[in-house]
Amino acid sequence: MFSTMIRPLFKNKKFIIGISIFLLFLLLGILGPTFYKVDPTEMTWDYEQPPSVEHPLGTDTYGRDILAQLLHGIRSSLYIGFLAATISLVLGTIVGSLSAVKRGIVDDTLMAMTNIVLTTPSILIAILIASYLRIRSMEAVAVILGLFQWPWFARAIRAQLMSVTSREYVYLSIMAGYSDLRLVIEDLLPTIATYAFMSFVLFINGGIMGEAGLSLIGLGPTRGISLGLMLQWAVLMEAVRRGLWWWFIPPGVAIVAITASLMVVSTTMDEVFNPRLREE
Amino acid sequence: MASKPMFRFLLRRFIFLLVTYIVATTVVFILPRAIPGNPLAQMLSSLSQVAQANPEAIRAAERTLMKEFGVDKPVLVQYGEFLLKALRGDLGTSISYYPRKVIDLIVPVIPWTLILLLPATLVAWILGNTLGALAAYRRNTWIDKGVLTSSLVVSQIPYYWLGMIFIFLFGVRLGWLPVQGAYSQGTIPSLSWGFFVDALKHYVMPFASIVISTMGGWAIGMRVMVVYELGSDYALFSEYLGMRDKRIFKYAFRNSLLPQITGLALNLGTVLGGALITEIVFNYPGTGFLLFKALTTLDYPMIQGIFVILIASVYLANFIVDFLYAWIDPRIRLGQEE
Amino acid sequence: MLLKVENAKAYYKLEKVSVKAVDGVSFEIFEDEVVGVVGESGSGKTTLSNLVSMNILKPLTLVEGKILLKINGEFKEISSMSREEVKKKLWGKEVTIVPQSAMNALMPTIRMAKYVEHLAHSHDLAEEKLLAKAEKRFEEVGLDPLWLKRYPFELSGGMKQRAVIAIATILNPKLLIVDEPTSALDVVNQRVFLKVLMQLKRMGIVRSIIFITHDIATVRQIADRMIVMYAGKIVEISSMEEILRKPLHPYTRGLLNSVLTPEPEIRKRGISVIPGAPPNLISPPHGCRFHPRCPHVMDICKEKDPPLEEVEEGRRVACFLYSEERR
Amino acid sequence: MKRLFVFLVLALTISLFAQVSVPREETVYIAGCLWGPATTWNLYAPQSTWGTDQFLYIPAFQYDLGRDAWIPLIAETYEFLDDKTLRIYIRPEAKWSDGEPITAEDFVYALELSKKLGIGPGVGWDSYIENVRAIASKVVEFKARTEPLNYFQFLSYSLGAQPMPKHVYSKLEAAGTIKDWINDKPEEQVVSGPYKLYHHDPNIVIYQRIDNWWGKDIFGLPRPKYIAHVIYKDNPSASLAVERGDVDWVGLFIPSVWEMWEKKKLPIGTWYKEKPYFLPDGVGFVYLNNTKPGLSDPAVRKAIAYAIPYEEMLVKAYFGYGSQAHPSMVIDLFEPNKQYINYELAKKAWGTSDGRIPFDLEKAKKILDEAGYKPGKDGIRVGPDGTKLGPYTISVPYGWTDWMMMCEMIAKNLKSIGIDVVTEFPDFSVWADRMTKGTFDLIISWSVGPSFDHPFNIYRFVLDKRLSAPVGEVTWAGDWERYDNDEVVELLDKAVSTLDPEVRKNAYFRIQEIVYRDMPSVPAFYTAHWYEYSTKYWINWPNEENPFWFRPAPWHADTLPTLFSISSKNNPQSVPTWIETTDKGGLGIPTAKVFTDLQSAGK
Repeated sequence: MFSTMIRPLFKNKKFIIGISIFLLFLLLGILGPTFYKVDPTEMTWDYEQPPSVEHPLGTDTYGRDILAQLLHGIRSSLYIGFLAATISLVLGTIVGSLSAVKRGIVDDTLMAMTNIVLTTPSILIAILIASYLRIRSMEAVAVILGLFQWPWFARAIRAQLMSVTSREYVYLSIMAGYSDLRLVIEDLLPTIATYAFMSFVLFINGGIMGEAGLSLIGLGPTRGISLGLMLQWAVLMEAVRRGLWWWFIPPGVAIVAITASLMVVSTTMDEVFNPRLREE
Repeated sequence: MASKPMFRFLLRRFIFLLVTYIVATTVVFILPRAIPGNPLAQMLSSLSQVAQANPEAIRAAERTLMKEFGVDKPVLVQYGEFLLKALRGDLGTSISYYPRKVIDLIVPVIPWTLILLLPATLVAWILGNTLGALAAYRRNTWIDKGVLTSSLVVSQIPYYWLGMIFIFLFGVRLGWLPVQGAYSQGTIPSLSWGFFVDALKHYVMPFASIVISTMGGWAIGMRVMVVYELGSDYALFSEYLGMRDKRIFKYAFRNSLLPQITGLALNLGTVLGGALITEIVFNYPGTGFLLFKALTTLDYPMIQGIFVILIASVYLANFIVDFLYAWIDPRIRLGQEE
Repeated sequence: MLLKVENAKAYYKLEKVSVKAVDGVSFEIFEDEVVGVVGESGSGKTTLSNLVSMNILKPLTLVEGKILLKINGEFKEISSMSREEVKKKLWGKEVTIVPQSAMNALMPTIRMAKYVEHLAHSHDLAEEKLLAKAEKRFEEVGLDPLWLKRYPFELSGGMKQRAVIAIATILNPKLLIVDEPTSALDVVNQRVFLKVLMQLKRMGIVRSIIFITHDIATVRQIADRMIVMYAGKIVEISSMEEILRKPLHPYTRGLLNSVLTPEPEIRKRGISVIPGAPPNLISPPHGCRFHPRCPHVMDICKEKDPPLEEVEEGRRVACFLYSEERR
Repeated sequence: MKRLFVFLVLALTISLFAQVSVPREETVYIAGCLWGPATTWNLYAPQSTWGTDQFLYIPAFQYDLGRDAWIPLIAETYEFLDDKTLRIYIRPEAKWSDGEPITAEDFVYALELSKKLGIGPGVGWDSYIENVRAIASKVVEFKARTEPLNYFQFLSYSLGAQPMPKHVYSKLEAAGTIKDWINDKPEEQVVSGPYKLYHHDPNIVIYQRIDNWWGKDIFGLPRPKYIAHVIYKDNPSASLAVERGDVDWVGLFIPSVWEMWEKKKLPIGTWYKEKPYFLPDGVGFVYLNNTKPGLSDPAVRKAIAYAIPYEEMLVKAYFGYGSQAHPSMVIDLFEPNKQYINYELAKKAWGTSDGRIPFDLEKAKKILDEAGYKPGKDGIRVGPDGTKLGPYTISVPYGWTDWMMMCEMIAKNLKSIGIDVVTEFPDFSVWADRMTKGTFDLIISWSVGPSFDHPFNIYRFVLDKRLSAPVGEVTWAGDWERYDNDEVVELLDKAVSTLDPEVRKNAYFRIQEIVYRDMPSVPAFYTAHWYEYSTKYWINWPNEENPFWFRPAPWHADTLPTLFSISSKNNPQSVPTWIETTDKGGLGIPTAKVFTDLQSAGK
């Protein structure tokens, strides 16, 4: 079954381009710092140098190598993205499936909660929480971002499960006396795996973009290097005014490349798996 | 025009939004108090940094301020007082801009945020939906592919980064457009053509960066939606009945628009957040900047005030959208929500 | 005769392979009759309906064959019409398809009267005339004409079904194709729907109907003739009484046996009483396509494709059991 | 939606209608002093809007740091009755902007009100002044406290006293609304200075010159008709405005400021054309918490002092905007301060020709070795009593980029000599909490700067245990590292209660000996007095070559004379003579003369 799902994907040109770009950046993030062994915090005497042989992407105000920062930044941003996405996915799945299986009061409460979070301007609340945290680790930032992305996923999961639970084999499972949990895990979740995967991809985007946004207004991680923090440093040191393009362009390009490639992956998956959108 | 079910629907939405609002503002109220931190630190530090400040002066100010802002009452009582006052339009006194009233500080900046946010959001929504629908209409043509691919990429460009690039290109390098503020400094707002042109010049880049980076998302959504609708049973049936393509497309467009309207409402919070950051990037005199300052100085009353107003406006917009939605969609107007 | 299909082949042309959904079928529909098309899912019956209505969209391609329809008294080769032409000249007026889920076939967010008006525009007819006709049609299907002023969602399931039929026939198409119209309805509404359909026919509003279903139980209540499809081919064409009395093709037999069994559990299992599964239509079995599952399989069946031959008056079967060649 | 929008646009434009713009040539645009909406133009508030203290309410005497002199503004002259009593004679011309004369009552009232409210101009005066009295309508008398006796504070509070209009405030006081009073109505503002508020909104605060200011016959008028502070959101946007010539007078940290004229050829300048570009404004310290194990050992603290890469740190992280501080803590870049430094002692103590602490890791290691700190397996040194040197944190608030970078460099070097230090950059309030409660390990922070009573102010701020509080209790006043030495306290009191310059100097020299011995915290660098100007519209700015005023930054409280000296590009005018000291035909009375007068009055 898996091969029948995967094969058509690899026939899709857009998917191949998308996934290649993403994998490239993933590799850059994972392996880049290992191969390009320049310390991103090392302050050298050639500061604010445009790209050169020695510093392929130039240096910042403190003489730190931009390429090294970029590689570490990609790593952290992906880490934050993945972590935030995992949190959102887990929360969404729990809320959505509990809601669908338990129904009744549990459903009502959870859905009310979901709607509240959905309607609340989450970015504002995230900004608020971030500003009250005194020391923000990468993980803390990921958690804050993860806390607000799940509602629509939970709703979708619930809707999917609701429709699935009315199918026959679920009745059979219920008659077989399975517990609710087993019911969910064995029978229902596989049917929404694709959907979850696509949402996961979008959550990663949310995490990466969210981190960048928080960082830019000074509410990002208080330690380490991320793409958002690079942008913030560039802003603080007035790279835009002073025309240090090699400083503020690469992190933005990396963000767009990662998130856009994931978007492409997700959209093409949608097109391939969703019969109505299939180009046939 | 309004029917009973519509009223019921709106009432339900109103109650929901009200409850949500209370929850949100409670969070806004509780959060700063749950995490310790001294809001006076910033003020005292600036006093301490002024070379002339004598230890005696600092000590005296420290004592006075502690008393002034001292929060010695239980949180619940404070909360109650806060709510009662807020209902009367009194959001308290700012700490970092003491003794100015929070409301007096917020009111002058809100129009700027709205003037940037509302048109940008609407234009992005309209443009995005038009493009998306066009792409769906011309499905699998180069138009479709172009719209889809560019939307996918463009929708992933962070507003603020786009703003930075704009500033760099059009402001710093080419010098075509002013890079910050809402109008040239020294020209004080007036109802003149000159001021309008000046303000427009300042408006272009922040406006464009919001429109461009939000448009793509709408286009993608609209395209998918219209394609979906075009493949749905009523579209097929209409086709079989010999209905003209344009008409069927209109149907699909109409029906796709409804979820997009809801999407707009749900997105307002996000767009608002983005607009706030854009304001900071462009030095635009809106709420974003005030919030930014309040956050960095832990000005609790100010933070609360801004959030109470911003969240309320998001919900108000939500409600307006609900109203519109109910009005447009007969299923709600006539009481058939599910 | 209203419609004539001659050796039509319609394939889903994919990148490298073709799915031979309809592979050389010939039949005709007469005026004033209801023809049921039955077969398992994937037997090509929906493709057949698309073919007949010329609803041919990529990757479906008409590879070979002709389709002739009597328009204004003379036969026209509709298979050579462009899609634009088809839409303009054929659909609505000559042929109308009621799609599978008729429940959702009406534009949900406008009133039905408005929809009728739009329809009038599309066909360059006068609004009032068509509206009047719609009102009449509503009455004829047993709906209060006032309902026209309503939105579709205000109607109950059965009412919606009737409204769809009423609107589908508003332009007096000569041929109505209904595709699995009853699958979404409960038993009571199924009955009502069939009754309405019959009534429309009796009143002469629709003359010919192609009724596509996998459910023989419904089709037998309404159809005059029956076309049985298997793996993209017609295996048997016959009048209803004859086929019920004495199914000739082993597949038809299997189908009837399974369906006529009263116990619902077994009925649900479908044609599993016929061993094996339907073939892959990309590379269908050589010879008779049913031979791997056929209880009466012979050597010749594996080599040659049995032609659809008239074995009795008005009765055609594609099986070597009844073929000259076998004898 | 559309209609709503139109309505909003209309509402906005109408609400802002009926305002005029200010002519560019007559306006000095300013940036870098105000980063948010205006607060209040009432000095009885913790933070008044920039300009209030600078241009609206002026003092009796203006202190001139460069010449170490006092320029009589509202006051005409002073007189010492004895060595504890000072009388100030108010200029007969001095008037409030509403025409009421400025009287002794206004002085007395202003100070008493500050005392009563615990906030306001001259708050804290009662610690050094016994009482203030109005002797006649134009004569104020200040009597010094004898316990403690602090001549510097006494003079600074009384000569620098700012009168407030009693006829305005007494009404407010009666209504109990002083603290809430915004004073934002230009037509109702009653000020003593040459400017008053003209317009303010969230983008800008504009002051307008009072053309019939009472002092115009004595001082002339300040040259700009308007001074407009544009409120930028952050440094980058303000710097951008500087670069584009939108602002003329700035107090701003600008990265690589020299690029502006060296690379981009813009008409922009700072005090110095070369490094360090800016005047010093204070001393940046690496505070070492004297209560933490390990850091409580003077040997460790001294080793740390040797292991700070002063030069590299200042160039890389600070753009060379400051130089290494003198270990005596005295800011020796101002001539009058040099007399208080014992250079011989410093040379001997640190072994360098300029007496500054060298960056010498070997020496640092040697000190630690000698004190018995041996490197452990992990390279971290452990003392004879088992005290491990680490892990410590060195922290500054997140976002203070220059200091963050300094921390990184210090941490790296300290690690290399076996002291385990990691950087930590928490939110400002956390950092401030640690600093004021004494729970930090190492931090970089500010101290006080050049002033009339320098170096007393800095010694007291850093070393006076009376300003401290037990660990865990907040103190903003000083001694954050919790240094505890009674001898220093005695010496400090001696320095300010004597009128004999020799006694004072010797007290400071003794403190320097103690500081070199104990190294309570490391005076690391001089922080910069951020000041940039553009000559696009206005010329004659004070700088190294034209050093007529030493507190030239717009944000500084003593900056008023700058506005009397700059001139429009179209109409060049010279620096007024009154700014000079009396011996050069000006009005400024040298502090030395003040002290001589005080001394002779005591005899």
